[in-house]
Amino acid sequence: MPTDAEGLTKERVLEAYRTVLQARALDDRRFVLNRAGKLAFIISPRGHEVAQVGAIAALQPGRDRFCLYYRNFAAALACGFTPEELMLAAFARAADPSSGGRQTPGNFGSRRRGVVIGSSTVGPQIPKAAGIGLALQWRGEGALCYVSFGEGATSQGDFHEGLNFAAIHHCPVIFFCENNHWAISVPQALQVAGPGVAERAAAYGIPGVRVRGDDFFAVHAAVAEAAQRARSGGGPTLIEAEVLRLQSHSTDDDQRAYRDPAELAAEALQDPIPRMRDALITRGWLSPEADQAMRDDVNREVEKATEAAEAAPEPEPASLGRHVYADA
Amino acid sequence: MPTDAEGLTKERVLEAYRTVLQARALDDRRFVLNRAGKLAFIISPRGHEVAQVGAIAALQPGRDRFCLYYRNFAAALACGFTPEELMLAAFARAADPSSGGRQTPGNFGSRRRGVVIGSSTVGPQIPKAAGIGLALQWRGEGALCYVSFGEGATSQGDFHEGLNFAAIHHCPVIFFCENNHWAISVPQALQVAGPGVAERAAAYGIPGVRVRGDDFFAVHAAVAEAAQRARSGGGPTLIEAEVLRLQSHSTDDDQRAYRDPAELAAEALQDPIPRMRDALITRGWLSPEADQAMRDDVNREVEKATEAAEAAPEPEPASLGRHVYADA
Amino acid sequence: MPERTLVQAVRDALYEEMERDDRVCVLGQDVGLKGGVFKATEGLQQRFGAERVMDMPLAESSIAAVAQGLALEGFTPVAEMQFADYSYPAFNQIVNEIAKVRYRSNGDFSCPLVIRAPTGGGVRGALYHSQSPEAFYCHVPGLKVVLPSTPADAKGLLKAAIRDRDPVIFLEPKKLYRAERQEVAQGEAALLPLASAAVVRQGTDLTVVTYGYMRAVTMQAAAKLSPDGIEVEVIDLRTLRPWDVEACVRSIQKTGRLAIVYEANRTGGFGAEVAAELAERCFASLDAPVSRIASPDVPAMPFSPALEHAFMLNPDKVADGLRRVARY
Amino acid sequence: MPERTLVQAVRDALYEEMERDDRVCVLGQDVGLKGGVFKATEGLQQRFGAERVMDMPLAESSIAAVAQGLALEGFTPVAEMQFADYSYPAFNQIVNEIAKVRYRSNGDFSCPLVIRAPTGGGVRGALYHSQSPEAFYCHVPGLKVVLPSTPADAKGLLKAAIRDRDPVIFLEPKKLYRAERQEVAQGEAALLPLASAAVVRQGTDLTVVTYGYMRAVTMQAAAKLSPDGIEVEVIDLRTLRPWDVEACVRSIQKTGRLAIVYEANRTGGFGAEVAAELAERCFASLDAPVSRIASPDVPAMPFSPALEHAFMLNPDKVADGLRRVARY
Ligand SMILES: Cc1ncc(C[n+]2csc(CCOP(=O)(O)OP(=O)(O)O)c2C)c(N)n1
Ligand SMILES: Cc1ncc(C[n+]2csc(CCOP(=O)(O)OP(=O)(O)O)c2C)c(N)n1
Ligand SMILES: [Mg+2]
Ligand SMILES: [Mg+2]
Repeated sequence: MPTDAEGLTKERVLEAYRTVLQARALDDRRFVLNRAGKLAFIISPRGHEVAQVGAIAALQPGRDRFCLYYRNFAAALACGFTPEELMLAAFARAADPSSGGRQTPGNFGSRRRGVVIGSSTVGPQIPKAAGIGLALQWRGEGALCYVSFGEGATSQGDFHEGLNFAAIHHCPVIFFCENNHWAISVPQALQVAGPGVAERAAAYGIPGVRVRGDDFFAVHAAVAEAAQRARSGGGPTLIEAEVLRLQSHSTDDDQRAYRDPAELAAEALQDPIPRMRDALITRGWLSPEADQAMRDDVNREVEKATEAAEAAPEPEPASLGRHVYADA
Repeated sequence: MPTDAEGLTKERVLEAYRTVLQARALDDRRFVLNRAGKLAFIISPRGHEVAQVGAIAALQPGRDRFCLYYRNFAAALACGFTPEELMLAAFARAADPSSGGRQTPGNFGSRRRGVVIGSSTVGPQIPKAAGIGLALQWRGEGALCYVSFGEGATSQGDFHEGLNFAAIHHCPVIFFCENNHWAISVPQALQVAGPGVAERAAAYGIPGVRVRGDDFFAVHAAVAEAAQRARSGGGPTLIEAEVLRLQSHSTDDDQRAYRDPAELAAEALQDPIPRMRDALITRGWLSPEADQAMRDDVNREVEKATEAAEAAPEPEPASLGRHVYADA
Repeated sequence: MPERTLVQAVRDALYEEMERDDRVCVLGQDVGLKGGVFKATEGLQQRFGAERVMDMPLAESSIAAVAQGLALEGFTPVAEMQFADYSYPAFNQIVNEIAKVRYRSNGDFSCPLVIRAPTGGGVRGALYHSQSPEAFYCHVPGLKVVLPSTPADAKGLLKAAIRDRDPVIFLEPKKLYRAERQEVAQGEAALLPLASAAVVRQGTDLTVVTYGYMRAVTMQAAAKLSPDGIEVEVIDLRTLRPWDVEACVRSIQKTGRLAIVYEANRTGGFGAEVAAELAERCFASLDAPVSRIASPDVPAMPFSPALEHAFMLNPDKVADGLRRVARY
Repeated sequence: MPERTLVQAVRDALYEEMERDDRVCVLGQDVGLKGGVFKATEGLQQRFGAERVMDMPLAESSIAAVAQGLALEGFTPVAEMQFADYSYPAFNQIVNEIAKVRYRSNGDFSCPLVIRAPTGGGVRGALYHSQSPEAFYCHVPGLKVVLPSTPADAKGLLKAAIRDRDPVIFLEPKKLYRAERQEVAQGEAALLPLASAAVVRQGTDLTVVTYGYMRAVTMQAAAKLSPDGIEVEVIDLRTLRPWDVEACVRSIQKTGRLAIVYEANRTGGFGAEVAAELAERCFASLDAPVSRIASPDVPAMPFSPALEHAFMLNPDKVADGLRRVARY
């Protein structure tokens, strides 16, 4: 079984980079489809992709558990969802593997991949992940539970209850906060008292780490270290990845109504994807040409995914009442 | 208007000591009445009295607000409740000022005294106190809100939400945790992850103070300092007073079933009341004779209170439906 | 009189009441500069400042608790839950605390406040932005529950709710927020009393009791029945707790038949209370069984348009149900 | 067969199921060495260890969440809420998360677990240890709700609930915990199916549908009516969601009269659902209005014995109500 300590090979990093590009291409496509009136509602991971993929790349989909949140499109891809599957969810098709078109896209779930079905509610996944962590600890196979959320979610009582429980019982859980400093229109200063999210770990006697979310290698290292700790019985870690929300909260929101235009303009220049690309080029792992080829390839993939998803059948109306309870 | 910085006069300390004795005498009497089958259910403040009275003595009943919890019999006396009033509650009499016999004794409320009616639910008073603090801040008269709770209550999401809100808005609130290391049968190690309650303040960027709860002067000083901070716009403080629960959780509980006998025996020798008495005698503020006289006086008072309360009328059955809503 | 949508009418009511009484304040997620996710608080923070219109952390329990604290101090908070589905983290604060303040203090304290929340489906909000939880709150003594269906009713009832001396849960059908414009009175002329139903269609053959978005659906269904010679009388309850039993009884005495149309899950919905009460009260007048026409017992409407349509009541489904009652 | 009280039967069910299946585990406040505040888990930790019988922090939301996490991983947690009144902090976890896991994942995940809680009044528990919140949970698609009234039923149904593939809210009338002893079968012989009502008294003149503690009260009331020639048929629902409509219909077809006796607040109680459904289904059979005999719309029973008595239904009050129905 591979361990995180193995480190990052060029192949794995390029694969991660490809996943980042997939997420962005999917996002671009979704916005086009939204403007064309074909998709109802979009939450964009723009600005979070590198952090999400960096984190998941340090873990073991299939072995570990993942409690994702609605902004985790890049994380979902990293967990093994295909672009077509995510487009099936966007179009609310029957074959959407997460919910068969029942939930808004962004509520990812796939039992075989260890991606635990979430809801749109902010926060409840955090103590739930502690419970999953407890189960994994009992099973004693070294698996862990990764749970992600925004800094807004840290205000919920459930954040506190989840960290407290996981810390008491040394559950193998990685609490991964994607801090984009905004919860819809509420800025961090009105949301998170005190110095920041990472510092809250000390209250529970567990390690707290702050990391730049646009630095793939830094995120990966932080998560890999936390994973090793979790797998070896060292208990949970709280990681705060600082990211930018390069889009409004969702297509129902327009952040220009409440944010400083100068700040928005400055942030637009700090897209983490070019930064990751440049880092790979500097390492000699990627050339501009290979980058372009990869982008073209990803775009074709997303195009095919879109076509396939759009053509896929809707859920049967008669299925409405299924799965409220177990089938008899 | 008196300020806390005025310091403690001998008179005020002796008055506080008398309140401590009242609480103990009332408690003793309640246990006698319980064994006689006259009182249904008792939660005892035994071991917490000095901490409670030390805290309230640093504040200004009538000006400040108090969100107490069910173990705060000594605190309630310090806020101005009379022994007779507490006995009226114990007997569930109509004249119980807190609830007219509707709630279990220990849910203290008195609008004119600023004691905000609580419930038996563990935790919700904490964010409520933050809201009261916000209102007092808006009013700008330098009043503060004091809220107390056990260490068990710190596990509730409401603890986190209350501290986070109060810290964001610098609300004049004193969060006073009476840590007796047990929540019914659950020990601190299974309740509070990390080093302790006081350390959790740092997560919110507010001061956290741990104090010996059997040291009247230390508790008083900690609360006075927090009060000054709150009144002058410096925001909330979290205080953890370490106390002992010298009784089982309630008369429905028997702690011998889950606690180490040696530890129980050791704790029984650490009653904070003799310690306070000795400190006062050392200061020359109290003589053994004066102490005995005060105890006799308090016992007579409690006896009279008991007789009066027992003889007081029960609530009218017809009043059952009143005060669900405002009277028309 | 100006023409207003329902959401504009809500906003006007808040604006007018805040102008009238400076104790009225608004708090919730994104209620400030953004003006709320549905724009119900648009412009209020600009006019009344960031204290009286306060952006709250993402923590519903503390939103309810802070509102409660403000109410206990004599302010009149109007708290917004971003969606009614997200009021559940505040359930303990609402049910155990807010609703019982007056009762448990034997009338010494009261807690007049309003909790507003968008409710119901039909906007592709899927499982977590579509729920109709009114039955939960209607079962709680101490709460009042209002659920208007027109701009004028929303304005008049919200103003009354703000002035009411008890806590009011004010549910706004989000499907109707922009559904129609209506002339809406201003100032005192806009006020409407709580607990008063409106007969919104006169009929002789069948009484329908409904509320919220289902009023419009029922009106369309009634129009479909008219050509068949079935004249439906439609009653919009507007306030669900306390509800206007007498208005319903009068109508049933005339028509001899009753259906209740509601959007919530059928089992245990508020329509059950209406059916049970009126079937008992009107036993001798009823020529047919009291029929409930409600949403299926499926968590909520899925995201897929096909499934959303299958879930939701529409004029055809309602007309079918009414025809069965009329023809019994 | 051994004689058991209801609470012993609960404990036996837990014990047997934990012996049978090592995935079954128990978690809650004070469930460990103390054995629960009502002794429902007595001796379990000693037998099965501190992991499978886990004392939880004082945080109901995390109790539900951790149970959920365990269930998602294939364990079968039986979580205890110390009192049903204290399940509300977990309401979001129960209603938005646990109940909807299967549905929102389109059947990919499920969440079979049991949440046990003592319910109801009559033990001088006052406002916060006496509530009957079953109606809240009965309104939630995805949940099952059980409320037994005898030792044998409690054991058989709890065993079935533990084996059920869906989440079950299991409410235990605390007034009955030690009210009677009954011979209770062991092992598989004890099992009872959910959703099956019991006709516990045969009668010809009037059907009473009831559950929980009110079964015993109704039986006494029925005995009072017998000398007057009124023979009451009493049905104990036992499972409230899904409930056994057919058993009730059969009885009403025989008696032509129906009353529902329930301990919860009348308005919006589960009895409303029973009344509405059966009044519709049995319209042609009913010779009298369907009558609900329930507790008044007062938050809960006060502590004062006088007020508790005024609040609670008793055989006389129920007999009066039944006589009215019989004589209509
Ligand atoms: C319990 C709950 N309350 C409110 C909402 C509405 N809501 C959805 S996302 C969001 C902001 C979340 O911000 P954050 O946690 O920082 O994550 P981000 O969107 O910034 O990634 C809010 C308020 C919700 N989904 N759930
Ligand atoms: C929400 C809630 N859950 C459970 C209980 C039952 N309960 C009452 S007191 C208590 C223990 C509280 O312990 P702690 O907060 O440490 O205060 P202490 O009693 O030790 O002073 C529990 C579990 C309750 N009252 N409210
Ligand atoms: Mg954010
Ligand atoms: Mg304690």
